Amino acid sequence: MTATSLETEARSSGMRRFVRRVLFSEYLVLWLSVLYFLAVLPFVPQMASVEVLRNILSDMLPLLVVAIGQTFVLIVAGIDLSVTSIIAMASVVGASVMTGDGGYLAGSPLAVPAAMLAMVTVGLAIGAFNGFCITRLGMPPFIVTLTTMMFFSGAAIWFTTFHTTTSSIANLPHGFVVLGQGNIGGVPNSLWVVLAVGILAHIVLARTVLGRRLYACGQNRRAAAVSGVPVRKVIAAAFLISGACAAVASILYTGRLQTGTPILGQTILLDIIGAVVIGGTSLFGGKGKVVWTVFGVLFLVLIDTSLKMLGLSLFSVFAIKGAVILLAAVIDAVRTRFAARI
Amino acid sequence: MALLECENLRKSFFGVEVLHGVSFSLDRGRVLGLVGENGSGKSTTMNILGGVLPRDGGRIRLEGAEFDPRGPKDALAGGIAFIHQELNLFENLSIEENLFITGFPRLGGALPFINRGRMRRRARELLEQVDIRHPPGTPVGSLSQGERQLVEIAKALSVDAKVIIFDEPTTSLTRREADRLFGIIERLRRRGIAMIYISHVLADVTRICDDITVLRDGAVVGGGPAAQMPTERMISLMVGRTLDQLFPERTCTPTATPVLEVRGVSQPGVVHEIDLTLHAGEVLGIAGLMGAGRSELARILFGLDSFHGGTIAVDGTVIEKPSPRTCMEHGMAFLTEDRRGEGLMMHATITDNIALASLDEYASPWARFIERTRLGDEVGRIGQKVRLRAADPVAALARSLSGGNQQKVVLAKWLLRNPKVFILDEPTRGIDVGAKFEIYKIIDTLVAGGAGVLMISSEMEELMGLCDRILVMNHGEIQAEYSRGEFDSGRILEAAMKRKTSAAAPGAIAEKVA
Amino acid sequence: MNTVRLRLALLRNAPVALFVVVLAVFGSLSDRFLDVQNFTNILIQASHIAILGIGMTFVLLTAGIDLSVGAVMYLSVALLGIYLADASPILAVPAMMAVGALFGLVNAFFVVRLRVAAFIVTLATLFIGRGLALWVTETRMVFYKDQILSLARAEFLGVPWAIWVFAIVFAVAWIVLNHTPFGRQVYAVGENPDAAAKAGINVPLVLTTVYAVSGACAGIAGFVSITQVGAAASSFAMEKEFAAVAASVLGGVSLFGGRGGVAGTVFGAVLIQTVQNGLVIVNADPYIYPLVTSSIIFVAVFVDSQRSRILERLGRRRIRIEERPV
Amino acid sequence: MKLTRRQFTLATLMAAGTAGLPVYVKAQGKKTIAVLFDGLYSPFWVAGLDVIKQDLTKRGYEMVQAISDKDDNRQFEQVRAMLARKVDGIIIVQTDSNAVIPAIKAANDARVPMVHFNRPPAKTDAFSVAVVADNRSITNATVEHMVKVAKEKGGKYKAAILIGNLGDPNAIGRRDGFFDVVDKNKDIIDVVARIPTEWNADVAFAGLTNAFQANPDINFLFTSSDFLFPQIVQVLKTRNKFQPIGHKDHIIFGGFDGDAMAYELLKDKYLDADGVQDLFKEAELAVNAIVDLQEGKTVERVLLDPGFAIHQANLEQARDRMWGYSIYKQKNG
Repeated sequence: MTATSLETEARSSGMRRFVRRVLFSEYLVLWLSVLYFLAVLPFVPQMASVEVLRNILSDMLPLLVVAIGQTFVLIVAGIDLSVTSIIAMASVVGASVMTGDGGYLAGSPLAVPAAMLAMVTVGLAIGAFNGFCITRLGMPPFIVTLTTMMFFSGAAIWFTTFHTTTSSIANLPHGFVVLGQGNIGGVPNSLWVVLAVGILAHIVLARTVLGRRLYACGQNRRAAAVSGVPVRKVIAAAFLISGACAAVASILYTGRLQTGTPILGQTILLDIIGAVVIGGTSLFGGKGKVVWTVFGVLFLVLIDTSLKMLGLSLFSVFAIKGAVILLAAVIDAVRTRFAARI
Repeated sequence: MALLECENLRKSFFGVEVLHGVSFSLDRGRVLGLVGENGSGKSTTMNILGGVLPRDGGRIRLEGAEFDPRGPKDALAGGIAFIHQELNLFENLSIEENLFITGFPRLGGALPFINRGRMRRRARELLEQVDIRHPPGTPVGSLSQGERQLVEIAKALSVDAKVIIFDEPTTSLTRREADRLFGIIERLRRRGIAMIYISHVLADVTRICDDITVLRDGAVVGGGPAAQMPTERMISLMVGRTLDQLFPERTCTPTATPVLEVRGVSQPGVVHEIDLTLHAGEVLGIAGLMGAGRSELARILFGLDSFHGGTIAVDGTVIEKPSPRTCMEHGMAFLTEDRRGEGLMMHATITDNIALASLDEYASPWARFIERTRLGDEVGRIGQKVRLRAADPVAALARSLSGGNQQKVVLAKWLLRNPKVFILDEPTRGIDVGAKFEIYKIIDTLVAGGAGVLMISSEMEELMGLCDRILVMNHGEIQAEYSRGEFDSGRILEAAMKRKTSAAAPGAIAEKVA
Repeated sequence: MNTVRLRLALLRNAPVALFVVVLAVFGSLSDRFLDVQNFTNILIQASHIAILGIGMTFVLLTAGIDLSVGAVMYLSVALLGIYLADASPILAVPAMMAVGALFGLVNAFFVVRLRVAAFIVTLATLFIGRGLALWVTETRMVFYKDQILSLARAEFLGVPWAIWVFAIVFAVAWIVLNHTPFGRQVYAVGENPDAAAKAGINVPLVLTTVYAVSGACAGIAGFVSITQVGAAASSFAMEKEFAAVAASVLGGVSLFGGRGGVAGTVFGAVLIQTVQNGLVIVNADPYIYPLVTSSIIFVAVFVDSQRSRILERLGRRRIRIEERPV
Repeated sequence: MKLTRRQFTLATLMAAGTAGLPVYVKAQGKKTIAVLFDGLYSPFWVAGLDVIKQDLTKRGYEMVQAISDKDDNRQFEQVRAMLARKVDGIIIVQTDSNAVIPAIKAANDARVPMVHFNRPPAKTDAFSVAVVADNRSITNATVEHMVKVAKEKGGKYKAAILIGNLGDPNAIGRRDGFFDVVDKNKDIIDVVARIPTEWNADVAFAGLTNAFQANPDINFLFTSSDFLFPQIVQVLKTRNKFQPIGHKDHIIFGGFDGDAMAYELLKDKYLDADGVQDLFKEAELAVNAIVDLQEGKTVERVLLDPGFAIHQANLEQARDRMWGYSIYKQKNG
């Protein structure tokens, strides 16, 4: 071996070390997001403006809440397809409680808290039903939540017809709207909510008994049962959490649109699951983190925002979104293979 | 000329040589026993022979010709069949489909359709050779472990294998099934098939092998005809020193205080009127054939399966609604026979595995936070206590550990709870000699500390070497009881096999149902 | 024991029983429902989902998933309408199958060679496929010529053309899965890919093939669908991937691989379509369609899960035979 | 460092991915108008987007577009993205009339004019201009003509309606417009089939087939969108019911939109009446409004496209106002 080749070797090994560190860090998706951001910046310089960054943040929030719920379910090797219908159902139920146009509690000072309570109850109830069917009746999560999705998507539309002649329930009380737009200490209320949910979810997963049990159920359900983990309760809890998170997302969505609409969120199912999985959570259970989901959602929202800003035709929007997701996944797969070799 | 000759085989992983030139040869109609501790290079050698791993050096000659398998299929085509410890069978397919999965007989010889008639006929022939009486269309999922092993052998026969490698074939077999396997091996030997037999059960190796080769640290350290290789010699070669004993000296004697009292436990079709008492400081063995109801009884006692009549009491308190949780709360612990399926989270760290059963004890009162420092300290302490050996005793993944260390992790998981009653179902299955000894020592420490151990094992020597008392189960009932002084393998076996079983085989039931 | 057996016997035939109940309910509500012509309608209407589901079954059997099938349907149909408008069906169908298979091979490249999770790959190619189709059609509705449209009314031996295609695809898939070495290897790979590789099965080849099959089936499904609906708008075959997976899972195919078969998938697709059909026939309120359909799917899966639970309990090892039957 | 095949593959993919990003260079000095549509599911919307684009280009504007795919939240995000991009005006087809209001307010705050194309927003104090086609009244006129034809022919009628996506306000408007009229004529018209299509061609096809199975004597048919014509024709042909006016098996047939196929069917005397939204007029009104607002002129808040029902009696006179006719003319020389 000659001296020069030794030198190149040394330099390339330094390079390699760096590449390796980036590739194997659990922040890979974050790095990819940054890379993507820099890549599109020449095309849409406005991406770097405060306004757009603020938009990206606020667009992330509701999606992030549902995605966090989904993370819990994926960790126990389940899947929750019903989240979109929970968003829709909670939206119209909440609106029907508080709308000024003949809501159940129209005009009452209790309307807003009662409506929000009703929304969370919808989420919990549907989540509980999913959990019950899966743990007590032994039905597969995919099909249970598929049927609840179909059922409540339809039910939300039907429910709306009892409250309005239009396709959505408007005239939500001022108090609710302000809640969505207001801020505490310069930080928007919705951000506070999502921060709270996110930190809570992170703590539950990383620090509490429930968190350990969720991972255990996803890793090896039988071993968990033998070790005294109340497997059924734990799995049911994951679906409850997912339902509640979807309901919170519904509050945020309904607040920003100031309307209870039965088609809310109907098209974002693949975005939700996609964001979680891109973040690194496994569809086969036992693996997942809240921060990963944050990065996954950031990545997707970043792509979406850039495509919106570019104002491209529909086909390029589809094609680019698909290509970027694929690229991210390929990079992830390649790095796991490198990891296996080193 | 030998049928198979291996010369100077070498293999390295990540630049570390693990096989330093292994040589041996094998003749037609001979059985070569290959023994050595875990990590001695047995599996690597056999994986090279079976085409699973490429070799880095050395040569292999099969029937005098150079043999260089590029993959399992290649090796098989050359006549070397490898029966792995974890069987390569597909539970969702039938026996016959498993036999021919890579070489289905085709209609007209070349059409892309399976010739079902021909497949069935050939499957019947093959199954007859290995004494399986199930119809070839039976799903493999409904066969017992022993029967599956025999299906694997039939599979090897189907390709006219010249050499069959057995890797720990008896770990999940009962004595009777193992005897049946040995009968088949004998038959194959007479047909001129050469076999390599890897096992930790040295008594079996002595019994069925013609020659024995001992490996240690990736090199052959000794070998010769079986007659010249008594067990003591094998062990001293394997471990590199002489072992004075196979079982540790028991350091305590049973007390009169009962810790577990089982009265009249019955479950129709499974167990009948089980009465047993386990005392503090006692190791109580349960012997019996596979299918005698031992594991089923263990699962019932730990609340995993339901039962219809009777009571289970720990320390005099009857467990009201037995479930793993309530049983644990009463101070029970259960080590299952299925380490991978039920004992461990293979992709989780050692710490997570050990902590799993004790999370409640390390949770803060209200928010149920895990007290991670305290838990970490305790896990470390327990890990040392069971002499856990791993690259990283905290963060290594369970699947990266050897069988013995995996079992220690499972034990550590229960030790962390300080239970009073241990139910151990086949605790030394698939574990090498050194690790076995360590597990025996742990068991001794447990009872010395005042706990009671209920131990199920298919290895008679183990029960007799370790237990204070042995119960023999047969047909879901306790057939006999022997105290330490009265141990006699003949009598125990007699009790275990008394009364011909008239129960239907599980396969038969499944058939009726389907 | 006897009662368990009885319940099991009931449950074993439960899918059929459920089907009969559905038929009886709709039949009693409308005398037009139980009519040969109507069953023909149901089969025709179920055909494209069933064909899609048959392809999906291959993928699901290997524990994968193909979310891109709806996009492939649209893409192949778009290419047909734009570039092969005058081609005869004899040429068009193989061409569309080829387009689908090619797309499947792209999926397979990422899943098999680069080991990316099938869910993500096909999610991404779903977007890419729809994007390509929109590009080809310039987002416009594509119309088809009469030689294709008249197939909707064409019959052979008194049986509509679509049903023939359906039957042929089903028969071929059934034979392939049950009576060819490849089919059995698909099951083996789905049950345990590592063991399959050790046994000498060419696992990458099997996986690649199933994605190609799924794509090809999507091509056929696109063709069958277009002969009926006559034109393809930009929403063509939107979210059909869910319908296909639902039909398979309803028919007993496991998402974790190795279990189920195409017969179940066809049953699932036909059951769903029967319900949809019955609702129109009895002129039900449109708002309750999704409610009724989802409830019936739910009941079907519920019954199936109860059956496997009882089977599992019965499968518990018997060690002794009790003197008296309990 | 040797380039392995895998690294090569990876690099190629990366390059392909980057090249996929179309080069976007903003033309300097040109004003930009954002056009945000709800979807491009039927020829009406595709043509609408084209017409607006041509019109804007002709006047020296640049157009950027975004499609919300029936997701009102995504549409809200699109509006905000366009505002952040500092576009000079927004033409929007909102997914939901109530849910669009926050978007209008955001546009107001950013002082970017907003014009609603084809659908009005709900009542609000936020300012925007709406070009409105009244789905309900156009449908009224169309169905009234169909009823007139029916009365002239005499006898009783069994009616079927293909309903759009129940979550879509346009679909609801057209459905209500249909029932306004038929409910007044219950003596001769009995609605035997309400077929939900979810704006989905194969659902429509299956639904109509099944409706004819249940009631082979359906003889009065209305579709909530012309883009379902191909499916309807397929079903009618199978049943031998695709017959011109005057034939004994002719079904009184009406549609909504006014696309090219509608014109062909009218011309060939298969279709009795079609509700036409005046696409060109709507597009022109919208573009005019946005330009005027840009220049600070005052514009009426509601610009009405009265639309009209085209039928056999007024086909010759009215067809020039039918957008589908000009597309038809283009296609057929």
